[in-house]
Amino acid sequence: ACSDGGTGAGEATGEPVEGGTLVYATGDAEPTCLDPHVGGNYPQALISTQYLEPLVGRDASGEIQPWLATDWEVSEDGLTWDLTLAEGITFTDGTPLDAEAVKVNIEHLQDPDTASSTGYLAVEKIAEVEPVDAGHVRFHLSEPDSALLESLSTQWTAIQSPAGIARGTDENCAAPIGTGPFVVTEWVPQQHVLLERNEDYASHGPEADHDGPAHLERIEWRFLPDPATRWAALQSGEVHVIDNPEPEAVVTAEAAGITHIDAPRPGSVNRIELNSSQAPFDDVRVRQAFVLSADVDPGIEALYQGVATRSHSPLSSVEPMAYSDPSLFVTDVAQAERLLDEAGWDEVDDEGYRVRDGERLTVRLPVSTNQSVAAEQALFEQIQANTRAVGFDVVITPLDLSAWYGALAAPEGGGENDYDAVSAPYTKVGPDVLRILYHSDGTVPAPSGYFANLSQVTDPELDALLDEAARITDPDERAELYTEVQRRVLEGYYILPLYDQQNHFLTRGVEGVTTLGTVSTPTFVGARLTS
Amino acid sequence: MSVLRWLLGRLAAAALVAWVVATVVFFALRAAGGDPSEAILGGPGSQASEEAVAQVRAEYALDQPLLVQYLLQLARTVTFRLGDSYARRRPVSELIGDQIGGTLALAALGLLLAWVIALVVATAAVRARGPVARRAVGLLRGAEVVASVTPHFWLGAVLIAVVAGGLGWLPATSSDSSLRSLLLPALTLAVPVAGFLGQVMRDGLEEAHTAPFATTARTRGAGEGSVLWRHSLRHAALPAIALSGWAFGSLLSGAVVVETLFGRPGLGRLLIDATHSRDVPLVIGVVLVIALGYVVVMSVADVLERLVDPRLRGRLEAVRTAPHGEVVS
Amino acid sequence: MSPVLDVAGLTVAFPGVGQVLRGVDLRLEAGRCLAVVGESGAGKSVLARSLVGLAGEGGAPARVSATRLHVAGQDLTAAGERQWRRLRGQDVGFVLQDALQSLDPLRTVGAEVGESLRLQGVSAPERRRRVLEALVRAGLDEPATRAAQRSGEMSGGMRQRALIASAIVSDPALLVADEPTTALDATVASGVLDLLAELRDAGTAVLLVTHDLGAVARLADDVVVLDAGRVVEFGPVDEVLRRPSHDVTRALLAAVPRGSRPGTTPPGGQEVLRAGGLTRRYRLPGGGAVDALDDVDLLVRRGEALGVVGESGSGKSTLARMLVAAEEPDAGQVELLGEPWSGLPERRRRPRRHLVRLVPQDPLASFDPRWTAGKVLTAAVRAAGSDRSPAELLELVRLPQAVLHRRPRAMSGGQRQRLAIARALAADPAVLVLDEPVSALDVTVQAAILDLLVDLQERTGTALVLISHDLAVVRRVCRSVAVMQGGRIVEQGPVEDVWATPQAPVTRALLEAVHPLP
Amino acid sequence: MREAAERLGATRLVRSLGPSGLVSGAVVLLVLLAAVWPDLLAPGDPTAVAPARAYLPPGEGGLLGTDASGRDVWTRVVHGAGQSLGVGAAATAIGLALGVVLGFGAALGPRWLDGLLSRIIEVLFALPSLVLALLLVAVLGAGVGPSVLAVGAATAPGYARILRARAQSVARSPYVGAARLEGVGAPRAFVRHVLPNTVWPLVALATLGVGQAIVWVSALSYLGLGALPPSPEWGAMLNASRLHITTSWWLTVAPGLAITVTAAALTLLGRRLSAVAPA
Ligand SMILES: Nc1ncnc2c1ncn2[C@@H]1O[C@H](COP(=O)(O)OP(=O)(O)OP(=O)(O)O)[C@@H](O)[C@H]1O
Ligand SMILES: Nc1ncnc2c1ncn2[C@@H]1O[C@H](COP(=O)(O)OP(=O)(O)OP(=O)(O)O)[C@@H](O)[C@H]1O
Ligand SMILES: [Mg+2]
Ligand SMILES: [Mg+2]
Repeated sequence: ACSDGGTGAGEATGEPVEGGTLVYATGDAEPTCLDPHVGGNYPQALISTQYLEPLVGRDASGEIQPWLATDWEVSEDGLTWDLTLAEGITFTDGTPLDAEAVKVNIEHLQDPDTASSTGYLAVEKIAEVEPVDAGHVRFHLSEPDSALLESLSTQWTAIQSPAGIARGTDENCAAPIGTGPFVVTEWVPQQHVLLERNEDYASHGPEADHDGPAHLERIEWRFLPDPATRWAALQSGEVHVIDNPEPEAVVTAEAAGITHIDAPRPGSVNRIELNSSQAPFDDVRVRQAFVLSADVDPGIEALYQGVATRSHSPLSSVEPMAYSDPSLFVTDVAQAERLLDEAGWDEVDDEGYRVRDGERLTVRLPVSTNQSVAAEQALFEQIQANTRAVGFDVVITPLDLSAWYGALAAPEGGGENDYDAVSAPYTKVGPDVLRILYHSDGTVPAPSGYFANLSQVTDPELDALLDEAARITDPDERAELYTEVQRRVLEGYYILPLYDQQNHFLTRGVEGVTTLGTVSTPTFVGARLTS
Repeated sequence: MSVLRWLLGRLAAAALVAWVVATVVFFALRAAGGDPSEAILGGPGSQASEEAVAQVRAEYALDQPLLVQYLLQLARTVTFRLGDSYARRRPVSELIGDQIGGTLALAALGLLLAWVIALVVATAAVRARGPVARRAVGLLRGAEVVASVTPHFWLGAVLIAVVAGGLGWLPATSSDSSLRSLLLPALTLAVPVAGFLGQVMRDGLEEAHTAPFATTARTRGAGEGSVLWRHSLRHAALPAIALSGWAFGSLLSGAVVVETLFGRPGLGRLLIDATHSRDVPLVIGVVLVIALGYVVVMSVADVLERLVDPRLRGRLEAVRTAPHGEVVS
Repeated sequence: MSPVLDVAGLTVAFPGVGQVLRGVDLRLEAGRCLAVVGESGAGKSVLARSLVGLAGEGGAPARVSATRLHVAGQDLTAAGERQWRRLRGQDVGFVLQDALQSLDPLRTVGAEVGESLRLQGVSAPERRRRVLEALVRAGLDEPATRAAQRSGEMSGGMRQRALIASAIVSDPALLVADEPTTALDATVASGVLDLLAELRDAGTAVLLVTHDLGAVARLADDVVVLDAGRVVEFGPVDEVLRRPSHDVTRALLAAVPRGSRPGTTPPGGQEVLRAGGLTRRYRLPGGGAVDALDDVDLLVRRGEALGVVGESGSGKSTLARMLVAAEEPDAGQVELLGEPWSGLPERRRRPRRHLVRLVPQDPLASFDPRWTAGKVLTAAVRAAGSDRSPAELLELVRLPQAVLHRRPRAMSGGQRQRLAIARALAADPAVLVLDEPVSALDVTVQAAILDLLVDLQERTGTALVLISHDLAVVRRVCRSVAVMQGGRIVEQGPVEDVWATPQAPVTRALLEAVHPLP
Repeated sequence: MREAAERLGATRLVRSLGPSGLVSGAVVLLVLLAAVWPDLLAPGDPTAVAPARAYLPPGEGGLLGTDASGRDVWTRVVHGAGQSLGVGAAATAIGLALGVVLGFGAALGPRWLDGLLSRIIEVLFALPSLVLALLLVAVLGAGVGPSVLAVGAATAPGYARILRARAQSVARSPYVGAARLEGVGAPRAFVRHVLPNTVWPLVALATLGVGQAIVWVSALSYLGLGALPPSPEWGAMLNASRLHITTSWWLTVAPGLAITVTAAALTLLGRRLSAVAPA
């Protein structure tokens, strides 16, 4: 149904032409800063892919590939990394890409003034950056980090011109300077960002299909929050590419011969995390009962109409180390009932909900209206209806992003820890995301009260496995450890995996659009409008 | 003398509005939870470090007692230095300045369209002769009521799906102030308002058309057209003008929805984003501008009403009764 | 000479209402005035409107037919809208019944008066000249100023004149005036009638619709009496008024207040109300002030009927409000039965409120629209703490018992006035103050109410203060009268003396406005 | 006797409502029936999901088809009536209550109070309802409660203004004057005249207001601030259906019609009632 990096296959398209302006309509929030070092969220990654490039890339098979760094080597103890930088690359302001520039970037990420969040975590273990000579840079780590290259392959650690960074946050946010195929020339808030072609483009990444600058002359990057409007705009030819289409639109598009790119995000899957730190989900039997009665397969099929496929793994299907176990997730209502009885939830009130010690079996499920699309919210409603059959009272509360984080956050950060189940996607390249999501360290809140381990798993054995995996660089051993981690997470019924983090693009009147193998953002290096 | 008093009254109202807005928004958003420093440090869910948070709190005086923060905010509001947006790190006045034009253009065109539609419908209604035409007028009345209760978001979605997506006549999105791109969103805004205005105008027109002065005009030899243009319409316009102040407020409210729907830049969308990110200065700024804009528009409607109706001059306060419920602005 | 108006067999019907005019014949020549009289609802206004093709104005479309319909020399028996429109304004001037609302309040008087000229395509300067001239002819001073004003800035009399100016601006052959004086007080009305007479003498044919027989006697050459859409009598004024041949005509004539109150003057009774040095000043919106009352002394004794007359704005209603303590005077005081009445806190007045009752000018407005007559009376009885029953009160004012369940809105004007009086009587008041109790009623009803008042006083002995602008009305009911002007009492004494030998110029003017019937 | 009189009043009301008023009345009654006794019209469970029966058009999928989760649209619309109507009524009640306090206070209180309350009314007017709603929802979280509160607060100044004018004109009317001259005290005059004569128009206003409020609360659903799932509140249903307009039109027609027809009927009925009301 889909084609990675597909060319306009079905639709009777015209001839590809050089130049022209491509209009991209995004449904993601408009970044408040175009520099992904600041904060660090997916919308920033999406747009910065066009003008900033990371040190390394990753191909479709999950293999790390050279990009701004052509070669790398790690010491025996895993504490020293030597990187060789590509030669003759300059930033679009003319500043050369050298070891000093890399040092400035890492320090920029680590500077509290930058207020970096995602990138800061990625380079947390880099203790010192040592420019060996212009073309070589050495990272000294505080402890071994097997995920370092994966971390460095994301847009959140992309390399910018030191001169650009030196301008200060405000200016750099408005127009970061990188090595990418396009340059930010204008940003009209709430309207668009204009990206002009970088005529001297030379730092081609793994996805580039030709040398030299991009075919397109310009990209108009528009913010169009309403999915129905985005779809209508694509249909009427006002825009060439849209992201975050509704499943409906994808199905209709495929029938109409509009190109569909399905590029699931790396890192974790979309799943419902069950808060194991408090009743009722502090009991594995209750968690299992919930999972066994949720019966999500028919819902996913109906709601997504084949656009999303069911997952049985904590990791995205694009992660080579993903481990699945469908046998754990078969629907078994009778077994669920039995488990609840065993766990002491053996009474039923007049409305049909289970009760224990006079307390109802309530599951509070806050839903972020910004992060969960309509189909997903509908799926939650189905889960609500299905689990009700065995006596769960699922209370779905739609919240705006701030309130949602507020509901999740730990009391220390002013939050309420007010959830029993939640779906919080997490995008990161590589299996190291497991450490963030399931290591007990992940229950320690940041000053804001935010913490990533929302199932609140605190399992010393799991911690040990994760720590070990983070140190070990041997791919096979690493894979083995991560498989074990995933098995424990699945068997503990901490999560109910749903499907990959959906990341779809529809394109019309353009060909050669591909997505990066890292965080699956689209690149327009090889794209051409078709007349 | 009375003009001066009127002006002073308006200014007092504006000052009061400013104070209330600043107070309400400030405390509302602070009560809403979520530390403002989050908004500053890359939005909700940020994992900014301890140092970064401390630094920001000091910089924005967030470490001061709440009352001090409130007074600071009040001082900024009173002096119209609205401060910097937390999330966008740009002066609020600049952000609003960038967006206000688009919203005003949209609301103005919406109001204009509403007036045109209402006028056409109302005049058609009073000029209808014969049973078929009367029946059509009956239907029109129904249509007015239905129009007045049609939710913007739904109307807009239907228009986008049909006119833009299906027929491809007009763009689905609206990014600039060209007529082509403004038409659909403005129409979306205009239809419900036109429903209200149309009802009011038709009532007024029917009343004026049978008033003794209209009969007198006929006894002087005036034709129906002449009676309409020279007499009845002015009378019918009066309540509609009074209502337009309210309508403008409703259009601004509608803009929040319509701008999001059509992907138009503007104050409405700015406000939603700002609220979602708990960007206190920005929310105060936008709400303030909208509220003051409303005061201004009401004043303009007042003046217009007085221009059309000399009877109102000298009277300080005209009793305006918007058709009801609709008073949701 | 061919008549300006020649109508035969004019029939007008409204769907759902039926025939309103049934074969009316009319004839009117240039330089003459034809009056159309009849009771309310007889079809006078419909007749007038039919003459300009606007019979169905303001309601359902009318079905009009006539065997002959000649107006200003044109045959309009089968005329279309276009032909009618040419006639209107140009050949026929029309003064509508609702004079106060017949000028568009949003347009200047100049624009209104000049409208028919504009429709005829008269150039602007020429138009202005003729508008000013018409305003002068209509008896308005400062025509240029008036032309720039709007109707809201003018008094009732001025509006009526402006309306007449708009009707005569293009020198029509026929002027139709529908009740041109009802809204005006006596002296102003008199001036308007003079104006119409002048126009008639200048050669305009005038069709005057009215229920004021005095005006008919003074102005008309011929008179047509309408009853239920039929002409029941037609002839020269003198003849019809002197020797009425039809019952309707006779009833109309009988109703005109004439003569003085029968019976003898009762001996001076106990003092009921005494007002001394009453002064009240109102501030006007544009700055400045008006003395509505200026040092007024008044004495009302038990069993007495005192009339208060004066032109509009002379302070009559203000005086009434002071007497019933609805308002405090700026200076002076009112005493009730020898004890202080004005200047007390309301709390102390309340126990004696039942002694004084006001029958307001507009009775309809004084009833809660949601209350039935029965409820109105029950409440009044309870407030007064009396033991009368509503049925008894209705009896007193000769209202049928069926009225008890009706709301005031569903009653006729006369019935409402009676109800207001009944309500006032609930308390057995020592004094009853009536503010213009009959000015809004048509003559026959008016006569009945006046008779009722005389009768009531005879039976109950309540003191009456009757306020009116019509000396003839006061003479019917009262034995003494006070004449007011500019907030002062300028003349006071027995009615017959004042009637016979008026002293103050206002009194003379008021008397002149009362036109004796032949 | 009294009964007969009352019946007379009822028939008079019916007659004066006219055809449009009667049709609207019938619609409102039907919606009320659905609200009070939904199982009579649609006995099913509005939240029962059946993914296998998703997106069935009317006919195949019951009277009005099925939605994304295979739930029966007719059942949902019927069961949603209670909440939607309740939402409208609650918002209107809040608006009216606030409006009564502000309006009566301004009209009947001392001058300074009138000045103060009038300013408050003006300020409330100046805050567009959605802005108010956004703020409230930010504080209280999403859901029907805050939306209702917001719409209520937003409608209050309108009611207040009308009530103030109305109460003032009644309080200054000749009939209240007449009562006072009869020796009736101020509180009694208020209870007997002012209150009843402002309440009747209130009924008409409220009817109108409920329809409006339903629409406004539904608008909040679009901003994600409306009813909580899986409630079949019409606004939430309409908003969810928006994305399927081109593919599953029936999803949008049912709640769309429910909202507009109910609101229009309430509006028409309100207008007729205010026309019938004694001035
Ligand atoms: N446009 C109309 N549609 C229906 N009925 C009408 C219309 N105009 C007048 N009538 C009816 O025709 C009858 C005569 O009305 P008309 O106004 O001529 O009375 P009138 O003699 O002028 O009374 P008044 O002295 O009260 O002015 C009344 O019963 C009135 O209700
Ligand atoms: N409440 C008021 N405020 C200001 N001016 C007033 C007020 N009441 C009366 N006046 C003025 O006082 C004067 C006397 O008014 P009043 O109503 O007593 O006259 P009237 O003799 O009853 O006239 P009419 O015959 O027209 O009823 C008028 O000039 C009037 O404009
Ligand atoms: Mg008449
Ligand atoms: Mg008076």
